[in-house]
Amino acid sequence: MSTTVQPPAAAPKHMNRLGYTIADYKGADSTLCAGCGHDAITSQIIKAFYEYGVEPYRVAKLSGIGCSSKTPAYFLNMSHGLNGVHGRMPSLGTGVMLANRTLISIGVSGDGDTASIGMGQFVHLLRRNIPMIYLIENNGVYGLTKGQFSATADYGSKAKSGVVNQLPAIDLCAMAIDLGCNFVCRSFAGDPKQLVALLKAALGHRGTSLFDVISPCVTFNNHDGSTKSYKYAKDHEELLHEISFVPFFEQINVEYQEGEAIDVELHDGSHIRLRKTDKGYDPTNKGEALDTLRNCQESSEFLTGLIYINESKPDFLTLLNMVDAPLATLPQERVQPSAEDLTEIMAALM
Amino acid sequence: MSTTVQPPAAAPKHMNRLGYTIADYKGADSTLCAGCGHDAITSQIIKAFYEYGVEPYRVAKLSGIGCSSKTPAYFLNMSHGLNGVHGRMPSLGTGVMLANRTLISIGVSGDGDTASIGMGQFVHLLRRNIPMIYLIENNGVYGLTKGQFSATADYGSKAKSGVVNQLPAIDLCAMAIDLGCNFVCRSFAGDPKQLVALLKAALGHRGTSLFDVISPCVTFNNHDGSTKSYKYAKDHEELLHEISFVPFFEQINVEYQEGEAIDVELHDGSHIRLRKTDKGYDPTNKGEALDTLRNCQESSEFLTGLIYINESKPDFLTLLNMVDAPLATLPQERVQPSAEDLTEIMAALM
Amino acid sequence: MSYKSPQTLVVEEEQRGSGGAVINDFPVSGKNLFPSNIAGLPTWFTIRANKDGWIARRKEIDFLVAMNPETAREDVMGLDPNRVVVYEETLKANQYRRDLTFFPVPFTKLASGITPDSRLRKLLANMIYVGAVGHLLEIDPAEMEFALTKQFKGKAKAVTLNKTALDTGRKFAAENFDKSIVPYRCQRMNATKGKIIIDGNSAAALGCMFAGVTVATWYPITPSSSLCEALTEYMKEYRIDQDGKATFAVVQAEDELAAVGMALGAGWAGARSMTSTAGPGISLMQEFVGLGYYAEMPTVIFDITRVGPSTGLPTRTQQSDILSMVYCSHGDTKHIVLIPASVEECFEIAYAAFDLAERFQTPIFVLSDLDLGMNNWMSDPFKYPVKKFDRGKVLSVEELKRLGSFQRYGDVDGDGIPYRTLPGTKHPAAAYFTRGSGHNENAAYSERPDDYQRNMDRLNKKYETARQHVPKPEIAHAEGAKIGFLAFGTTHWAIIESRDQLAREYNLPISYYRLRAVPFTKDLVEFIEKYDRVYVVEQNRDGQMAGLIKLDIPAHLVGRIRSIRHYNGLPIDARFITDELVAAEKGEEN
Amino acid sequence: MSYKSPQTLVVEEEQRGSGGAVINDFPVSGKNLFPSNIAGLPTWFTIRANKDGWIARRKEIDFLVAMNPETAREDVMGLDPNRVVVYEETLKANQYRRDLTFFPVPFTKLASGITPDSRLRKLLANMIYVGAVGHLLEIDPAEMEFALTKQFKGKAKAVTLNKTALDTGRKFAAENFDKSIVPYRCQRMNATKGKIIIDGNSAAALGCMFAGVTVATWYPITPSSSLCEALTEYMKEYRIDQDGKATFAVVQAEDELAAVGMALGAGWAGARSMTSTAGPGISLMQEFVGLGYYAEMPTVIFDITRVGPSTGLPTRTQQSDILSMVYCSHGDTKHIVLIPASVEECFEIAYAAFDLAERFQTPIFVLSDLDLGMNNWMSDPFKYPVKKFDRGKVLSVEELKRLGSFQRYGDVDGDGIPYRTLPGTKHPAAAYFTRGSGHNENAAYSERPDDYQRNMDRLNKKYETARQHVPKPEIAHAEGAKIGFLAFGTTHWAIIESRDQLAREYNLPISYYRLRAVPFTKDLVEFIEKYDRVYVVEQNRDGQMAGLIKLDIPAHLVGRIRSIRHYNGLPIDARFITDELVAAEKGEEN
Ligand SMILES: Cc1ncc(C[n+]2csc(CCOP(=O)(O)OP(=O)(O)O)c2C)c(N)n1
Ligand SMILES: Cc1ncc(C[n+]2csc(CCOP(=O)(O)OP(=O)(O)O)c2C)c(N)n1
Ligand code: SF4
Ligand code: SF4
Ligand SMILES: [Mg+2]
Ligand SMILES: [Mg+2]
Repeated sequence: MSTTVQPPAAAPKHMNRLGYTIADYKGADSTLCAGCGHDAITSQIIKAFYEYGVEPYRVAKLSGIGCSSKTPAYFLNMSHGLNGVHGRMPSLGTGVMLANRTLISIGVSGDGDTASIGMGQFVHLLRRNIPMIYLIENNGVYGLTKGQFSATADYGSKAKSGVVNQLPAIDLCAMAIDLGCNFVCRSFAGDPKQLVALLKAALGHRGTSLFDVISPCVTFNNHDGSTKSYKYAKDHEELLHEISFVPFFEQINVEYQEGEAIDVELHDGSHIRLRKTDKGYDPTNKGEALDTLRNCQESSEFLTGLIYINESKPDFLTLLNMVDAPLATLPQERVQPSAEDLTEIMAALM
Repeated sequence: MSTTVQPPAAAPKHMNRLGYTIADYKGADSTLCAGCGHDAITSQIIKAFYEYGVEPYRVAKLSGIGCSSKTPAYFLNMSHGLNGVHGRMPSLGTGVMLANRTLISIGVSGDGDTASIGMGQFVHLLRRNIPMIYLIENNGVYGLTKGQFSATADYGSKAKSGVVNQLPAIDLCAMAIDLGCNFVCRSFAGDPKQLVALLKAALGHRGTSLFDVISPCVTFNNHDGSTKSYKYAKDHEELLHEISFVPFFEQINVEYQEGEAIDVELHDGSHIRLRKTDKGYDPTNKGEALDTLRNCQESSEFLTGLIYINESKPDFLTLLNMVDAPLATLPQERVQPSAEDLTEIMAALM
Repeated sequence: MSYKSPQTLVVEEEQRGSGGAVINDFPVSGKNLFPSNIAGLPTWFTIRANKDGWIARRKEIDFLVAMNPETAREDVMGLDPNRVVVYEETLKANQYRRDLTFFPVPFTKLASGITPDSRLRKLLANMIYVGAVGHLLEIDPAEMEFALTKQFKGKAKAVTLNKTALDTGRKFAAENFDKSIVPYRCQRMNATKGKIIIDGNSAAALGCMFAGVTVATWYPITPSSSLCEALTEYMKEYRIDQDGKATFAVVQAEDELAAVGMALGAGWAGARSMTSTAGPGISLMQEFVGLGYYAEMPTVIFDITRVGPSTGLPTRTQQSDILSMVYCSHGDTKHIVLIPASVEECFEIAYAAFDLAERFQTPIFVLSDLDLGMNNWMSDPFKYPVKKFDRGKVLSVEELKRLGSFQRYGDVDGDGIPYRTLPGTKHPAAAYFTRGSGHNENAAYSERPDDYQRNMDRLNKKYETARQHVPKPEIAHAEGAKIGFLAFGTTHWAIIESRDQLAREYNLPISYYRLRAVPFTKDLVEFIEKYDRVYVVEQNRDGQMAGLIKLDIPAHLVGRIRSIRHYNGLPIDARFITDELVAAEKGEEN
Repeated sequence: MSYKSPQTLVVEEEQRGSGGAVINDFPVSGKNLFPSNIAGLPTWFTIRANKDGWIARRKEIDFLVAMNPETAREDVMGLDPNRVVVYEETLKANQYRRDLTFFPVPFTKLASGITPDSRLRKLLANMIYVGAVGHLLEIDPAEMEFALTKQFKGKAKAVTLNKTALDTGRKFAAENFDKSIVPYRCQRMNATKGKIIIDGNSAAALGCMFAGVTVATWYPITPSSSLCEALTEYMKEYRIDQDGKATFAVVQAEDELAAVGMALGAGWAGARSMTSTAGPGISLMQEFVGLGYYAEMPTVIFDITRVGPSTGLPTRTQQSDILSMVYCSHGDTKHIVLIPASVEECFEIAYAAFDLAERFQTPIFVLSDLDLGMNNWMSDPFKYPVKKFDRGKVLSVEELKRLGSFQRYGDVDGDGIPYRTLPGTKHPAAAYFTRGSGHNENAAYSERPDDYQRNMDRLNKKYETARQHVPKPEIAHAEGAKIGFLAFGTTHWAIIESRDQLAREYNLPISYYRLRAVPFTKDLVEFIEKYDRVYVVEQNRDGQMAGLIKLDIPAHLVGRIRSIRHYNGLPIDARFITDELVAAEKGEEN
């Protein structure tokens, strides 16, 4: 297999294809604890949006409540941000995308925000396949309220106080696949390269892309006995594949052996290339994806990579058959029926 | 394999082992539409509780809001009933079981009540494994509010008005298994024998037992094009196995060939025996259960039977290490620490 | 409204000494009293018809059609003496009273004569009684046929069958009854010419559509579902572009928290958005509405009130969510509530609500109720709204270029209303960060006491500004009046009739202030100042609106406020008000 | 309370002409002002110490220890003239003002002299300033060592290290500063003998434990989390049976809807149940609380109020959820709210709440706030409650045998309170069906207007009955007073000090009514009748309690109610009240 060679368009080195510098994608200074996984993820978001070349004014940043949910203030200062209430980011995000389908939305949530109070809205966002990068900064605890277990805390994980979690963890990736999500990945705040590649791929996907990113809480859940610590994650990370991303505006010709990698064309024409490890994993196979997740749940493995992808399913906005222009800014003439229409309606009621 | 013979204890024919008649398990007259699947399920609940011989005063009946949620008024008049608010039966039920662990609780919900507004609480009830029979009377629509699609409506299913559902159905059984539920079954209001056997088995299980029962809404979702009609369900039902139930107080000796049936001993000493069909299905295998569900989702099969069972996991009340007596009725002496205790606490604060 | 298997049809008319006068182009109003159950439980349908145009519920029934075995006895026992009862013969309704005029009809038997289909028979029995009643009340047969043909438009077989039933009933009555003993009669009038009939929810849906709503989100709940359902139908017809694409999105959410969340998200992003619900939904929306208030996000929320608290009586009417709306959410919050009384106002106020939401950048409540929303009301046709939309203080790219920057939460104009930008605005200064936590004028996070307090004071000022923009009351000063009524919403219809009763029967002229919004406009105080006592009449137990009024007026006027409350779930009626008022005024004399 | 990296320690003392007098067994109160953030943002800790026992917040700072580069300038600029500043030398705090007394200390440098560990150094710097301050304020070194040893009990290494730091600070101050120019001084008193120090949330947790709570459910939220966390710890210690099993269940729910649902389910099934939350949780609980009211299910709900609306300021204090609690849920609802002002009352009122919940079979709110809940307060030790629990009207099997049957929602005793049975009661007549929809006396489904209204009237009567059972106010009539204060909760501490100020400085005696519950007891009206004006002082923008009072008293008294409101998120202080009152009274004179 091969794709045509084309050198990348010439642009000043410190600028992306739209002429923005990386500084244009930064936000306010973080007030999180030094070393918090969330800050690492923020950096990768900045990098991915810069490298892909996203128009900042087209982005809507969304979040709920929690340390993780604070982070949208720390990236993309030139984008509108909406930091809502605890656990209800999905509905706000849905409304935003209904109002303006031309926006690119990225929502950041926490494991408490999503898997506890937000579970209902999370499920229904996935079911509707709302176009949105939905990124969970998963640390297994409630950071902002000081370290209580969340619903993604692993069975047997030990809290700082020594209390052991006796309930099973909810696997948000498995849940997402089951609910029809077509872009599901798991990553790690300590693996910047993979995360950036996945984020760029998500920018090329249409529909919800779910990111379950292990993001250690250095203050409340980074001790021995925790299964969401940097050390635990590093020791247990198992890559599903090496990921490279080829954006639609760059066409590179890299030959590879049939069967050695999987190349998926994304909705926007970009490609994501997954170089197989010895696992020989195929992320376009739903059954394999779910089985793999279940197996690694049982064996406490921490798999990272693109777990499932399907580029053929329509998103919710497509199903709604809306006009192309944002509903938000349609002029009065296009949204107010005519006087004749009213007369007709009235006549039918007489 | 075999179990010892013992004739059932002699009891008057029209009474169960506790001396109650079937009338003692009935409720008020139903006000549902004639032919509603929910009424059929009500009858099977009455039958199962009668035949198993449940003490009515030990039962707590729970429900949310909907036609389905009205049904606890139609069975077990001698049991306390709590018909709460829409979608929040799980939390009420959890509270009831925390207060009195000696109760036997049965919750009846609808697909709207559980899969839409109730999704969050449903997930967390399952995750906690609260001892409760949780029965969803699944008709794919909101009956009581007149026929809108619910989140279990199948993709492509047609409403009475002709509108076609474009969103995927949530498979509540798959979700339950994923979340750690240890007794998961799917049945059909039109298959009384199977439903009664499963209900009796659930009475012997400790922890949540989930029932996803297809229960046609004759008024709003029984037409051609619906996938939750009597006709569709009858035409597509695929039995996983033939089920028989042997309560702990009856020991029957029926020989069967190794491999021909699966016999599971329940928490209370009862047995459920699953005679294999040509599918050769093993409901104690989680992976097989999930794969089977996924496959039949894809092929639009309607499987019924005991999909997954695991008798070895503790329920939430066990994890809490509570005293055996109901917390609700502990006397003041047992719940109010002594004056010396207060003095000790005060001293530590000086 | 669809007529769901009415088991008992109740026709009533003001009884006059001279013999009543009714129907054919005379004002009627119908109310469906149905249970919170899909089928099988008793349902009543009351029709009020009278030449003076009173359309409030009337407690007393003059002409009863008793079809339902379960309620026939109680329905008959509840009548005043000398009233008329048409009934299914087998119910033996005449065994219960001696002081009524009875007309037994063998409906079932007559129906079996027409069709062998038992399901159809039940429906035809209803048409047979229409025929019989038509004869007894002297309704023009031609008019009835006309109505029937219109109802079953295009279904020739149904028309024939129903016409046979109608004739059967009429014939049976003509042959067996002496209609001259019936003290009521229908007479042709011209009072309904050019009128439409519509339910309040459909009217509100039309208002929303003509207000250019683009995102509507909802979760089914009685009695509000039909608003978004009607909206969907109308939008499919009138809001599809030439290329077949929708200029709207209507989304059935998974619950009310999600519905209002979507509506707020859409409003934040610039859409004219709305949701519709009833009491339980209002309770569930509380947290999000607080975000809307504090972070200043527009949307419109309809509350079609049913009887609370809790699940309450889902198919009965009440005005009891007032405090839940006005004080919606924890902390110091106050909301704008608009209150239509008629289907015409459902249209107009729905329309106005979107302008107000965008102007004030806050959730706007519209308070309707089951009686208004789900029953059919006669009305003049709605007037086409010619005004330009008020999209509020939204800065465009051009304005941003001119200004260079903007303060999201500053009070530039001194009215408490800040400026905003929409996501997608292509200007480097457009973006800002919205949050429900503390913020300063620049929308930056702040916990500073002064920032917090300044912001809260501005929000208060914004609320005060709203007093000048909300729909004004309708005020009627009565000549020689010493006291006044204050009411709102559907209570209006009983009030105007009660005022007539009080004037005629007690020679008691009473002025009237019909409130159409919270916060109150300044003429409220002026009105109260004019009268010795003002009776606030409302449909809830706790006198919720009377309380809000007391808190809003100078202390020396509080003593003038009286409260009349009706809260049994049925629409309030004029006689109730008249009696309560007369009793209260007697009390004042002592 | 844990001292989270205090960046700036602020010590303050009433400045007297004669020179102040403080510490060692003299009354102190500390308040932690922290951001809604885990680490790294500025935090203040204020200590108030004075011989008269005033423990409310005092706005003015007398003795500032400035350690935080980000806030040092603003903190210094905010001081009144002639105050004292101890500061980290490198901050050059003395550059900002000439009218203060400055003591620069090289904390970081001194700390490096003690340890090479940089993380430890930061902590030791804090101990060094304690030493320096101790010297300047003449605190007995022996007492300081005693306190230090107690704090680090058992950790010998920590004791040594900290003692070195303490000594270093003291030595540095002694060698470099002239303490005689400091106008404050600590003197041994005996005012704290036998006192305990505890935060309100821990006190409330103890109240719950001694009230025999069996089911507690919660969802983490500041400032309420520490209540259930303290409860868990205490319960593990004191509520484990001999066989090692728990006589309780504490469950962290998935959100507040679930938390209150579990609590109500448990209450319904007979447990003494509770939940604890803050404003956003109260908003989310609205629907369920309506069920509790209407279906009559007991539970106790703590609201540890923070600053609203919405997420607001999670780590600041306010009393602004009053209306959200009293009118919680749609429809006609009214709830009982209990209001402790001290840690002792947190204990007692928490205890009382369970009796009231079971007696009245309804959700009982307890209104505390961040200031009371999360700060440490000095108190007399709590008294052991000797009363028998009031488990309310629960019918036992024996009683059912005697009665044969019972009416779940009947009003047998004329107090509006019905009888109930618990699931699990072994009697054929025990069972009943609970629902949030319409029901009659027998708990059967009913949509009848008369059933509905009778039930609502009974609920109203029950609420009236509650007036005689809720905690009574604390009333202090001042000799010669023409006006009164009315306050509740933590406002109390500023009120008593303000009364003292007004008496001393303005010769203005003011009576005082400290409210401890809604609904109000009948002595409220008696109090208001006695005074020309009653100033309701509260910590919210909208005067929420003043509003409730106006609605509850006869109209002719409404004119006497005045409102003083403090709502910037900091605890109210006496001087604010005094100034507001004096200004208002001046206004009255004109
Ligand atoms: C309705 C509501 N309940 C509770 C809270 C308190 N709260 C704030 S953040 C949070 C949990 C955050 O956990 P998570 O989402 O995992 O984020 P993290 O801080 O771990 O990144 C909670 C419970 C709230 N803000 N709102
Ligand atoms: C908070 C709230 N929202 C909406 C409703 C209205 N409502 C009553 S039942 C129901 C749906 C019932 O559907 P389902 O649970 O599937 O039960 P079914 O009637 O189909 O048996 C809804 C939306 C309500 N009672 N409460
Ligand atoms: S508390 Fe944990 S999650 Fe929050 S900022 Fe600190 S390290 Fe990150
Ligand atoms: S509407 Fe449907 S679900 Fe409800 S009672 Fe009728 S048939 Fe059953
Ligand atoms: Mg977390
Ligand atoms: Mg359903």
